[in-house]
Amino acid sequence: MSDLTSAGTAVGGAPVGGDGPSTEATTGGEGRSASLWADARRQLLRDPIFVIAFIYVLVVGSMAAFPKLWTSQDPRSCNTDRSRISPSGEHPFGFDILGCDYYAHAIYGARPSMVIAVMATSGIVLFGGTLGLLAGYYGGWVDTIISRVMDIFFSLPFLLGAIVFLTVIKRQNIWTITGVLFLLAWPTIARIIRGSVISSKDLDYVQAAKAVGARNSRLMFRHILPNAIAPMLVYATIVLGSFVAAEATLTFLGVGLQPPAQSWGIMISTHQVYFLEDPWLLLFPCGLLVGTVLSFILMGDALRDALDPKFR
Amino acid sequence: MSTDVNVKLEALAGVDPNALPLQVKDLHVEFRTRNGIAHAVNGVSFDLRAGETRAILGESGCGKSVTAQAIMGILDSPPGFITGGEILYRGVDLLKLPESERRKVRANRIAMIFQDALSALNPVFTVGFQLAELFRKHRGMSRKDAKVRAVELLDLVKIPAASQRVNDYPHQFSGGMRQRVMIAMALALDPEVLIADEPTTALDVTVQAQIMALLAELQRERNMGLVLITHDMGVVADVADRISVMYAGRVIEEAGVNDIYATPAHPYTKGLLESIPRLDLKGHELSAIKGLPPALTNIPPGCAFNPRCRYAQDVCRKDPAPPLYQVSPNRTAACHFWKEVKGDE
Amino acid sequence: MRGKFLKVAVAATATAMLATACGGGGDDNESSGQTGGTLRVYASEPAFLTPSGGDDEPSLYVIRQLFRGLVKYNAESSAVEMDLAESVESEDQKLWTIKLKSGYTFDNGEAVNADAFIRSWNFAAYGPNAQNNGYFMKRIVGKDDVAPADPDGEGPQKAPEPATKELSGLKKVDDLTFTVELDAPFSGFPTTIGYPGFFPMAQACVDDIAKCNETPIGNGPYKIDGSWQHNVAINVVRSDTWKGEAGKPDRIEYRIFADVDAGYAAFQAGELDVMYTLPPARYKEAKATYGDRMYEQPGDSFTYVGMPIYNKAFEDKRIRQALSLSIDRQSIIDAVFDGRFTPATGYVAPTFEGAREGVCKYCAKDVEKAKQLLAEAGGWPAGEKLILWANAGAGHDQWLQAVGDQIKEALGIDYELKVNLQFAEYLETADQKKFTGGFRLGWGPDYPFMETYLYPLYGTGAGSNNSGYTNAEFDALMKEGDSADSIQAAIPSYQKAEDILGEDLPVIPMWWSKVAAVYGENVDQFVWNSVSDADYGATSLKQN
Amino acid sequence: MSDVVLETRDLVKHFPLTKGIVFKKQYGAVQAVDGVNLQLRRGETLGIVGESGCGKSTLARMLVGLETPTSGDLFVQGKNMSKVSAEERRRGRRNIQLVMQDPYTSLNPRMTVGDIIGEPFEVHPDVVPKSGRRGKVQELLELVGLNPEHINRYPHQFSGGQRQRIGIARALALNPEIILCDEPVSALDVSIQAQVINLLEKLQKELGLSYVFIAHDLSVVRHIADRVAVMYLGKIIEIGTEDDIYDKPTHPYTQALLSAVPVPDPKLRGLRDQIVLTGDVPSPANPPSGCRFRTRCWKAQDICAEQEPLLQIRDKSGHPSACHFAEVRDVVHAAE
Amino acid sequence: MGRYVIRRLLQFIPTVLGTMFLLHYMTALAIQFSGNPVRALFGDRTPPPALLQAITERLGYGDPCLDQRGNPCFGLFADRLQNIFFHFDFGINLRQREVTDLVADAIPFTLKLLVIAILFEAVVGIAAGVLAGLRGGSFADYLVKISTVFVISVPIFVLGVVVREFVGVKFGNVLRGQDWIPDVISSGMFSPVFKPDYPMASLIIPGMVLGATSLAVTARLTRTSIMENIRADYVRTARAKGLTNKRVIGVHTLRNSLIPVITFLGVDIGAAMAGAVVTETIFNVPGIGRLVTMSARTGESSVVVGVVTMLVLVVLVANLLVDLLYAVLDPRIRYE
Repeated sequence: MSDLTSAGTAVGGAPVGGDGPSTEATTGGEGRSASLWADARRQLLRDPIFVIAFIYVLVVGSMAAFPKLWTSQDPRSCNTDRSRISPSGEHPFGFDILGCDYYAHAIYGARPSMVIAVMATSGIVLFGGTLGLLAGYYGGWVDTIISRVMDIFFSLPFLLGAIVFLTVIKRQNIWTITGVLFLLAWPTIARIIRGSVISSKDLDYVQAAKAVGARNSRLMFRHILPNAIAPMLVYATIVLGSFVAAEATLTFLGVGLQPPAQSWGIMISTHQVYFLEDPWLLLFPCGLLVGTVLSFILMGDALRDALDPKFR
Repeated sequence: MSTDVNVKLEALAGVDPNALPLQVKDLHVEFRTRNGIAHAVNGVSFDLRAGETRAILGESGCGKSVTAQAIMGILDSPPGFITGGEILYRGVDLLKLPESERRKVRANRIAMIFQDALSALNPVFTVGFQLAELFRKHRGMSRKDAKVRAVELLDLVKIPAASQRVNDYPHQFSGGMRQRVMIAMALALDPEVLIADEPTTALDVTVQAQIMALLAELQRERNMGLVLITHDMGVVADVADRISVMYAGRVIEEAGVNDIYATPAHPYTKGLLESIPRLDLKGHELSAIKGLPPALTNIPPGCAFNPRCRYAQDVCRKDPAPPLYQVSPNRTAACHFWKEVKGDE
Repeated sequence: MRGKFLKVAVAATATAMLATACGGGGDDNESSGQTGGTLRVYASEPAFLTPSGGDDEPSLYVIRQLFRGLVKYNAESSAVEMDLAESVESEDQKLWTIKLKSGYTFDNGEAVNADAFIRSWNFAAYGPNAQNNGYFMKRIVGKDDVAPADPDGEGPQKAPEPATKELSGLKKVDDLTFTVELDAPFSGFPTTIGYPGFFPMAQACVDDIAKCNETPIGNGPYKIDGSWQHNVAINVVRSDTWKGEAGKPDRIEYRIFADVDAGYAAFQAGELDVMYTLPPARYKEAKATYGDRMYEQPGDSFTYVGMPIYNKAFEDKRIRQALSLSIDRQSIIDAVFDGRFTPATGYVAPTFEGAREGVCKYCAKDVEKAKQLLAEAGGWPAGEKLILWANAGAGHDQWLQAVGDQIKEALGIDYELKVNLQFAEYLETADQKKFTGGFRLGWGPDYPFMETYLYPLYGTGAGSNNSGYTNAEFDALMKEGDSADSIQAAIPSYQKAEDILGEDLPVIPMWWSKVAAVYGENVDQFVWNSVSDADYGATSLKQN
Repeated sequence: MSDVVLETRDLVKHFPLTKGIVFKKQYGAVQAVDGVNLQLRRGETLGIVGESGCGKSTLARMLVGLETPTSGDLFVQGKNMSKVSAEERRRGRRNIQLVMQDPYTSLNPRMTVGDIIGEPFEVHPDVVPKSGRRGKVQELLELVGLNPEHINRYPHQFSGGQRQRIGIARALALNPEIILCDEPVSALDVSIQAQVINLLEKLQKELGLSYVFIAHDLSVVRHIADRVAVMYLGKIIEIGTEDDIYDKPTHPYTQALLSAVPVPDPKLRGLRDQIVLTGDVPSPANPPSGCRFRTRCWKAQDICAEQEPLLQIRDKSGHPSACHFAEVRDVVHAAE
Repeated sequence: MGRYVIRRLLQFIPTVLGTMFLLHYMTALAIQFSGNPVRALFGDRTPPPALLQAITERLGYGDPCLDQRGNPCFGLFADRLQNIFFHFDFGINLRQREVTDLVADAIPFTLKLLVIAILFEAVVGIAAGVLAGLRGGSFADYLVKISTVFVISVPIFVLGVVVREFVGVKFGNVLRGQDWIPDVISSGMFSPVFKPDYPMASLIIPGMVLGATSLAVTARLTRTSIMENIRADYVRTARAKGLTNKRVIGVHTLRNSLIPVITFLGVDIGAAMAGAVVTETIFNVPGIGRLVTMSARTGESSVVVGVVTMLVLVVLVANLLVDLLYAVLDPRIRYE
């Protein structure tokens, strides 16, 4: 099918240039140079779904980083006399059962959810990525050992493993939850990276660099990793979303964050029982949570489409 | 087998047994992609007689495979769309047939061989299954009978121990054997026209020779029309009767095989012939064609070849593209200066 | 069960059966409801179905229908009434003589005689048997010989082999008479023996306790149908061997739920006839929907905020009084619990004989007085935070947070919650007296007798005295009550002791539970025993 | 200083085949390259031809150091690469550079052309000082006929032929004496192929390079090579000058191979001496005894199975050929 | 193939032992750092030390190493392994029931739930994915894409509670008010919680909730897979063979596209078991998930370790079967 695919290439590829020394190249009218990343960025910025999702994530991120930007209320100023008052103009989300301003609670609740997700994701990306790279690149007994350790953590179903660890740790705070999410999720990243390293370490351009005399570190970090990183990036984006949801689920199961900490998970699991009487108590935090997870997944999807050469 | 043919002929309304097995008239295909419309085929015409071998020669991206897919009706659509022209099988315009009728033409009357047999064969079914499927679905045979026919076919294409190999999966065959399986599959229903899309490009020369010999033998036996799509000037010289040379979606020269090689009438054809190294001639200077073929989204006005052409004049750079000039009774070339090209040795 | 990990509830039997102890069936008694039908009730997974093992609420609900004991409690007044016992008497409140009624048998035909009780109590007390209700045998002479303590007392190590298998304080007199010797006088003894831990067990049951746990051999009005379907259901049917007044329904099905919300959903879908408890957040809704079919009554389980008197900051009682005065209990109850509790103003459940209103003078919100007392005590150390402790994962954090908020508003003392300890560790912290601030704990009565709320919690060195409170006057008054001639005679001494607590505030009383049960349209008469909660055997279904 | 810049002696590469679950046992080997002796002289082009699976790519990988030989020696400018220090080996390797087959996969898509061509300088920092690198890269671009201003572009912005030029520029960066071209034009269209071949020839003239030119396209090899070696199942079965091999082939396999190549001249149709081989190439894990070609050879006798024919000059051959019955037969030119 | 099975089985050993040790160490640490779980049994009242000791001893928490913080308790681990592998004894819970009995009681419910969930996600997920994949860019495609993403992002416990209240209670009560609807539907299938009277029907809705998330993933995976395969050469071949569209899609495309989907479904068994933790709690299904949740809450480490060990075995076996299934489905995978 050489003809069709190369027709596609000719369509997609910009260059129409001279092949001889004399010919001046003209790349379809665009003089600027563009890497794959730049291409991907351009494509992403043209994708309305990605842009909306990205803006949403930025908004949530700013809530987590600078809650004071969003509310001047103190979420800890509570009075049981105001318990479960419906939303009003001044208090757009109303009050929760302890009579705390629910909007402020929601804003301040973004931080633990986001911090857990971001820390755990960076952890698995760094740790899992490194192990995956080592296992994939060196193979042999390095691979065997890392793979077996991966198997061990893999064989624990995620939620079950999290419950076991968190109940036995018995300290439920941001750090332990991050730790547990990290512990159970790193093998996935490691496996993804390992797979793409294995498939890219025999690529021609890696061999070419090797033939020039490049050392292992150079091959790994300059040639293999940058090309193996795309699937990991996509997965990491989606995983950010699922960690936000996981925090809430663990809280529901009673092994997540504990009040008086503030998080969306706590808001949802504390108030889900009131959802028939005062549905807004569930709807606001749930809406924020679902929006965040949704945004991350959609961003991941868009990223995959942008980075996958198949879709170019 | 002859009874099969008769059965088939009755099944399709409007068939004129005396008309040519295949005629393509002014075919246009375009691909509508994110980056614009790619004009893959821009008015291709040719015809094919029974028993004749028609070579379609061109470099990658010139639209030759798209033409083949359009004839078979297996273009990926979207993004590919046939925007004009006719494809006549014995006088019946296939493009006007409903899909259910069109389907009966495929494999039965016009069959196709693909370049990469490994990816063209379904990896999860045995070759026997894939062969027998044709008999079961088109001829209504039982599984058992179909299997018997599958073995016969494998024998026909000279695969050793056919009765055992029929149960093997495609990846268990070598490249040459796989291509034989493809041929067997194409010939299963005894078609009148066979389209071979780069059938030997992926193969080694010795295997290529085997396959081409086999194809030629089978074509002779059955008096089949063969459309051979290739970029290999050597193969063409060996087997073709008539040649259509394509460039940027157009046929730019059409002639009998001897005429083309002896006196090419289009500068592109000429350039191609001069740029290939030859086994039988030592160390002559290769004269390369400068530049690159155009992108199909952005075909230059006038003659598509003009930026690379040493004969090009102003007239070549303006629309319309040069028509196919009648060079001799059986020969056309789409160059304003065909006389100069032909005479220039 | 989320709010309360365990509840050691008071022993109980069906009050409705009191009147005709020897009568047969309920057909002669129109007013007490109709007989027949299948009653489907909400339940949680019990721990054990043997009298010696089951000490949690779900177990007791089942055991009370399968077994019967020496005494039972009046549904209205909580008064002790004889059940299988003919009499329970003592001269000195130390040596008790128990006479049994004759003619009662277990389901397997064994007689319910003095041996059946002695056997059961010995079995529970014997250390290696590891029976939870061994705890209740602690007053009987000889309990240290059957369950000797670890000599070094340091953590879980191999306990020494007991010298004997039998309590020396239990003596059989004749087939239907035996004596119990306590290691100290205790006038409330007769109230304790209605608890299922004191119920009898058949020999066959003791011989194969594991089997008996799955298929209990009871002596009560119901017997098990099939065996215990763990986590799914326990079905009991009317027993033919029971000589007392028969239960109303022909059959009781305990549907086991892990989650009270799921149970409530099932009730709403008409799959349950009785639900003895409600999800806290659904109380209002349930009241609106099932108003006429909702049963409400003051309960007896006590929630308090303990004060670590062993900590310098809490030594001064005026500090404790000031803290207590800053709390508006009703407001918290309304906000967090939908009004499901009764604010506590004393230390003894309001339903108990001898309980009085307003024993605690510092249990109503009075910010001015609180500020004044705090000032008199020298104020709260500047910059220090008040620490409030609760165990994790049990939903206590919410109300404790409200308590903190109110103290902060009233006295300007900022607070910090420590709610990350799991229950086991939390209790160990309590045992080791390592709390650094107010700590939430609860208490349920062991028997319907005032003493159960007093000595165990505030007596010097008593097992559950987590505050480290010690007051000689209080101890003396308790002793006086213990050796009083009768239950009634003991009350004035106990009341005086309670008054001392009301002034000293070793713990800040928060509230008393309030019973809220719902029942279905087909329930004719729903019976609640003031001591031991829902009585399914006495609950009748509408018959057409 | 010897005229021979590259030499192999009995170069062998076997890929072990193992079985066993916990403890691996070797039960055989894929004899990818089995005793190859070659010499490359200064300024010459040595063509290596053979069909897929014959071991020519493995040989190429050994020559540039991507594979370690199982046994045998490799001399680069007289130095035995397996006997020198690692540092010297690295230095020696610089003298052999590689041009790969597929211009679409052999360039890192995430690096600019400048980075790709300049990478050898970073790996061997002593070749060009840091400041001069950019200029040197631009020089190289110009040398291979690309616009030096395109130094910041990415590979996908170039066509196949241009990319192959980039690959050639990278190979030239370290000023090697030897360039190993592994099927450098087989992925290109005919009209582009000629451009690249012309470039290679030009560079050889200008820089005095020696080429090892591996290809399956015999016409291309004839065009460019001075001497040609024919490989079959891991062995060289015939070697000689271009004229020797093409006009006077003596090994039956060479003859069959040459006869299978179609000649772009319809006038010769049916006139050429065509030998169509039957069957497939045997597995290199289990090659036939004696002569490896005997299973497909029309001349095979008993001796072919018993005795391996050595690569040597025989009576009727005139140049080294590994056939007991070596005999000249012109298959390329049409019989008159 | 047989060898592959053996190798995979051998790989099991370190994985299973590693997982078990991990769990063992976690629980040992839990006891070492957070106290004796038996103490919690007695709640607010302090038990006599003798009784506490007796029960502690009985439950196997008496080992002295459980007092030393950080001690991995290898001795205890060895005992545990011995009990598990030689006596099939996973220990007892705080209520002195055998863990094996607990699991035996619970597993039938979980299995039923899993079967329903997997069937649901397979049938509906694949159908939706095929629909979307065949008509990329159509309304159906967008509907599937958006609804699946939405389902994935709603926490399962919110979904479960909402379904229980609105479908089980509210809608169910409407159905139960209609006499003509058979009981098995109105009070069986639409029961808000699991019902022993209708052990299968009342698991349908919980099973669907459990399968919902994976259903979305299945649909997305199928969609991508179909979209990739529909452009494959062999699909084009199938069309060139004049087969009906139904056969081209149903046989030639689907078979290939479903390989990754089936793999996912197999691996998903483990995830679904974990998901059952939430679903079983909400719908009061007396299965494994609820057992683990309850045991974890009461700190019954022996139960948690026992049950999770068994689950891990199940997951590993499922993974092995998936790998083997893969080999069966895709003949290209030849293990050896």
